[in-house]
Amino acid sequence: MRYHYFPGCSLKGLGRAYDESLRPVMERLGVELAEIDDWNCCGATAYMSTDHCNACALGARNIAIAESSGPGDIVAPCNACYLALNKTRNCLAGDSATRAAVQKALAVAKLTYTGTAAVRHPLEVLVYDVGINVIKRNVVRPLKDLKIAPYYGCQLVRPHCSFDDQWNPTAMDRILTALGARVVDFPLKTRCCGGSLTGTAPEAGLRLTHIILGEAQRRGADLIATICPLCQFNLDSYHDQIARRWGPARIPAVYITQLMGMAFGLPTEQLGLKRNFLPADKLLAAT
Amino acid sequence: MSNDESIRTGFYVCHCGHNISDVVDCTAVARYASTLAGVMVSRDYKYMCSSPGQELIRQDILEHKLNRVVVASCSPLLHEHTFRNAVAAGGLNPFLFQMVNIREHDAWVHADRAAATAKAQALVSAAIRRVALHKPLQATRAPIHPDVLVVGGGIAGIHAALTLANAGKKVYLVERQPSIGGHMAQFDKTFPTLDCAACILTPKMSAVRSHKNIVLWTYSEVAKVDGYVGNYTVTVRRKARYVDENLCVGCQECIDACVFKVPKFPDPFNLGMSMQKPIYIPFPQAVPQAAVIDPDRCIQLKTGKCKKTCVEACADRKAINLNQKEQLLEIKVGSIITATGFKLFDAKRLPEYGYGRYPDVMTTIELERLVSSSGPTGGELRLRSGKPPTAVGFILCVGSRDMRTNRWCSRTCCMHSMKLAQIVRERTGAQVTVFYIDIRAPGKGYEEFYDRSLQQGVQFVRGRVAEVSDCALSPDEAGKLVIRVEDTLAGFVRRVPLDLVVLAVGMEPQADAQEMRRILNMSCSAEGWFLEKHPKMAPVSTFTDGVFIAGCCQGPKDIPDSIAQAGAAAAEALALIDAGGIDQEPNTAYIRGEECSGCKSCISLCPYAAISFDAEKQKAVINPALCKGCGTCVASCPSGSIGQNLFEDQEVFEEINGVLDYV
Amino acid sequence: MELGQKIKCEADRTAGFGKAIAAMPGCERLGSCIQCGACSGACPLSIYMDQSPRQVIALVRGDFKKQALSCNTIWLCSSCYACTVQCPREIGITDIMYALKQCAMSERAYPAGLSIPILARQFVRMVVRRGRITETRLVMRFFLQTNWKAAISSWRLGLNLIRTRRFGIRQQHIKQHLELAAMLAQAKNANAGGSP
Amino acid sequence: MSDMNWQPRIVAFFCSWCTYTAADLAGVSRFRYAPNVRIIRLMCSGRIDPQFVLCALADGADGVLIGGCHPGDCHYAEGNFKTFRRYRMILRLLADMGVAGDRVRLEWISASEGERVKTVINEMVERIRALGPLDIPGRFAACDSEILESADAIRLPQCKETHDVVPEVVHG
Repeated sequence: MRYHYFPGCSLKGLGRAYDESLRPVMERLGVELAEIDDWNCCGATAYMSTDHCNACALGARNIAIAESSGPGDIVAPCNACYLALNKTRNCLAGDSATRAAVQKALAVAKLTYTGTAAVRHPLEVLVYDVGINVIKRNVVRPLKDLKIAPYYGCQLVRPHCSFDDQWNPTAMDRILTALGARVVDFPLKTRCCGGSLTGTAPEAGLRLTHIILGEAQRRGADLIATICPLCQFNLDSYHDQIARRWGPARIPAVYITQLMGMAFGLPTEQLGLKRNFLPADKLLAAT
Repeated sequence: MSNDESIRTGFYVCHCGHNISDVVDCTAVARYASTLAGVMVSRDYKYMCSSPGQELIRQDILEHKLNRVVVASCSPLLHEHTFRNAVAAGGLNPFLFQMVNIREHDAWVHADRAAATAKAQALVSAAIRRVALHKPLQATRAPIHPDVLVVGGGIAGIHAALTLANAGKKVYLVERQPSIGGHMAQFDKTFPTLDCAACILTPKMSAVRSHKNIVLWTYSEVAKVDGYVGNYTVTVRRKARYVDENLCVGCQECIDACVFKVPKFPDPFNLGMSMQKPIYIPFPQAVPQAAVIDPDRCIQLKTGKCKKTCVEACADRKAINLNQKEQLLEIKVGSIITATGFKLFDAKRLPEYGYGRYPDVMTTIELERLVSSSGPTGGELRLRSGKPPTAVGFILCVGSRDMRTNRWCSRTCCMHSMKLAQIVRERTGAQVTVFYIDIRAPGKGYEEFYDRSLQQGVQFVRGRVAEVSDCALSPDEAGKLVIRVEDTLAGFVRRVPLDLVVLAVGMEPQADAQEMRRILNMSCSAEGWFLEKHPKMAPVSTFTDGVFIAGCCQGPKDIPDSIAQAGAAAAEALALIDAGGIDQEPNTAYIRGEECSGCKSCISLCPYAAISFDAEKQKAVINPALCKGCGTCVASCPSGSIGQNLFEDQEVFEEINGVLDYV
Repeated sequence: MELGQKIKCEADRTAGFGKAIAAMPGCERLGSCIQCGACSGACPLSIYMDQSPRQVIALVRGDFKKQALSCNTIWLCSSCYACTVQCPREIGITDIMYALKQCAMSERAYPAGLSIPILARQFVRMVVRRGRITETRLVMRFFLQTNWKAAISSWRLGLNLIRTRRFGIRQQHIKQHLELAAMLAQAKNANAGGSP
Repeated sequence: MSDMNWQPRIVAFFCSWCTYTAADLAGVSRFRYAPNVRIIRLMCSGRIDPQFVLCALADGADGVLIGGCHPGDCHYAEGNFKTFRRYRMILRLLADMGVAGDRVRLEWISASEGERVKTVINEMVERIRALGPLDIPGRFAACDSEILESADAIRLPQCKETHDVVPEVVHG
């Protein structure tokens, strides 16, 4: 299985632990990730806020480069990238004016967008292409006794997600169960973490982060499993500020790929677990 | 065009108020028609279907000695009959008439006046060319079998059956469930009068059972319908009940004696909130008052290894017959009333409301059973924890007015919820809040009922609830179900902690509505409701003559409306029967004997076996009484020796020529 | 007690504004709103908004451009799409928020003192110049421009990032950043008339 | 015919029970569609004689649209299956004649699918517009006049085109 890999800016920056753990885990499962040559920022939400056509052009450049370099789908691990690239695809499929404008812009770089490569999230690849059974077979150190709250974030399932429920997705639940962990019933699975508002409007943004941490704590979770660099950053980085405002809710947040790596018996240092602010001690102790 | 010099056509174009004339230049159309061959009179008029409009035609026929008439107005499916009558009133054969549809097919679908007018002119040209070839025809009259089939034994079916039976007609009432009564039997009280549902329904159910003119077949389904108006042959599948309902007296001794000492299977009548045994009576007021055995649960029927204590208990009444087999019965009826009802929206389709996840989130129908004195708790409202509720919320429009699920308004949920809100308030004193988008209380006495709810202290919050969760953000929310909703009138978002959330689930078409539609040759709307012939003028008729619809199978409605419609459907059936016969469109096919080569290719094509072969003359023969006028044989005759009245080849060719007339 | 007029007159409306927003991508169904408030109820940030999302829709539809562009709602929208998937009329509410943001950005009509649009502007600038975002640099620049005190008060965050070796100070960039900039300039021109 | 003002001319044959009713519903629902299609009502699509289609094309139609009930839904049980068979035959015939197959289109449209009538008609008009005029009468005008000349010898009686009486035109 070979995919074009679109890591996105976060996986090269604050979320590099996601990139570090995703690569060996995928390798172990026989998934080849070929990084798209000279990829650029997906545009995220900020770009959509300024210029619709430009935002589509940004996404289209990445897809066009991937398409020109061979067949295969694109894997985008960051929820924001996943959404932005899918939004681009939907826009270009349904809106001929934007498509024409974007093609014209791509021509500047001698690129053409065809829309043949689908944009997919690692979660979908893991559950539907690799399969739960294969994941299960690779588990050598089950995450026994760990109670984990699966947190999907908002931009994976909404509004375009085709592989899971928009309100109650279960792909990650299934993986966690396969890893031997106990999945906490977590109704805030897809509630927004606050996104960039934690920095720009902390009062509002941090409250959202706090609600998620608090609910996970109330439900007795040891860990929160995430699949998005921004979610992980928000849930991991503001414990002191949150404690000052609303009281402590100290639950570590780790990437699903880090959990898989631990369960697969990959060396801890390869998985970027040391990059957490709040160390996932229970995880390290359990395995 | 005809060579017949004596063709004298009258042409009339209708403005239909402004409906047509706003888009089509009617005067130009009339002027154009006046230039066409054979046209003696060409008029435009505001309302051709009105009495003066029809009178115009009649007068002109007499005055101008017209022998053909063409009217350009609405769809022939709507007013062809009207104008044929007008033509007949002028003393002309009604089939020397042709109608042009310039409303539905032109004025209502185009905006460009010039293009619409040109199209109207071409269509008019086609009709004027065609009508010249029309021949005088005689409608045939088919007899009507006086018996009526009513499908569905809910309140609509019951009412229709009783109305017909009281008029002296024989009625077959077929119901799929083991008892008649439908959804209404599950209700505690009915709005807006709050009278007890059982008290008003049970007498009608017993009347059905005892009526000498009604044959009641419960636990039965319509399997097949053949024939046509006045003459339907219906096959009914009577499922094996394993109890002879004529011998069973409803004493329940068999149920007591069943080897299952305690009931352990979910009882569908109480929506699984109580249990039943493999042998059961659906509910206390069931009609017929006879037991039924579930073959999937009865040990004897599943394995053949049971002590058969039920048979023992029944003793010499001998009502239990474990060898009973499914039966297929064939009946003859002249008309059919379809009253197959609705199904409730599955609240699990909206996961944000937590139905199926939180035990104290329930649907209106479940609450209805819980507050009913014959329900699983004897009418006592308790949370799953056993405590009485102190704060109850109703969420309206669950699966209604929502493009993600069902886009229609289910029409009854506002009133239904207010009724339950009043009952809950009365019984428990709990704080009750109704979350609504718009309160729809348009029936007689309904607005007063809304007012009464307000007077009784029911709170109303205008806003569509976004989510129900058990995530507590403050101590007062702990252990409660929290609703998140914008109070759109106050203009802010609220979190409302409740201990019972009731979802007012909407109505949707029965799961097998499409199958039923095929069996009865009806149409469905895009949503899946059975389609009436005309939404205003023929609300209980269908496109299939002799098949009528009543109640919620046509669209959501409350009890009064269902009963009114059932009465109307019964009256339509009665009118049909008492007319003694029905005029049939004389669009039958016929063989031009001299031209038939006797190749027999038409014979196998006829779905009605109307064509036979005269071995002596070596020619095909069409029986006009059996021909339904589809014209399939006409199109396939290699020697062109089959003609079809009203749709002759030449008439169609003229029409093709005409529609290609571009002015 | 100070009295302020709440009444709105015809002069407060900008004719054609609602239509222009409805013409933008994803906003086509704006007109079918029934003001049920499901969007506001679903929105995790509505508790901080001065106008609820439902009210914003009403303002846009009523051509109240000034009020629609000056509320904090459109900027507090974190694009989580909870409203969009819950809307019973399938209105692309998030896309409408984007359309309003684009409009407010191009006319600089956002509320004074609101720092969120500034981040968006800096983000765009960095993408145009480098093709990629270097988060730490973006955040530092943002704090310096908006609230340098906040930059200082989040020293602990910075220290933590250094401790976990995530404080990347080196600017990320793509090889073809000039080509990308040319591409974006081209697409921008093509988008003329998109913003009302 | 192939001038700038050329507009596609399409003749439609709709069965009375499904597609004609659907076209009525499209009207009642006020769906707007292109005015290039003229509908002829037949009781069943099974009544459509291949000659009707050929006659329409020969008389100047650029395309023909056939509408019937969905398979299994025919008011006359199976007329639409016969239509389908005949349609395949017509397509083969047209291919032999060098007429593009998509000039004749068969669609199943049930009585409730008013919106589908709009979509199909608009699609059909666009398709025919892209194909350009068929103009059989124009193309064969020369042949026709030749035939007419030779027919002059046997001089068939012509239809009477003029009026004996001046019709009365009244506006109500």
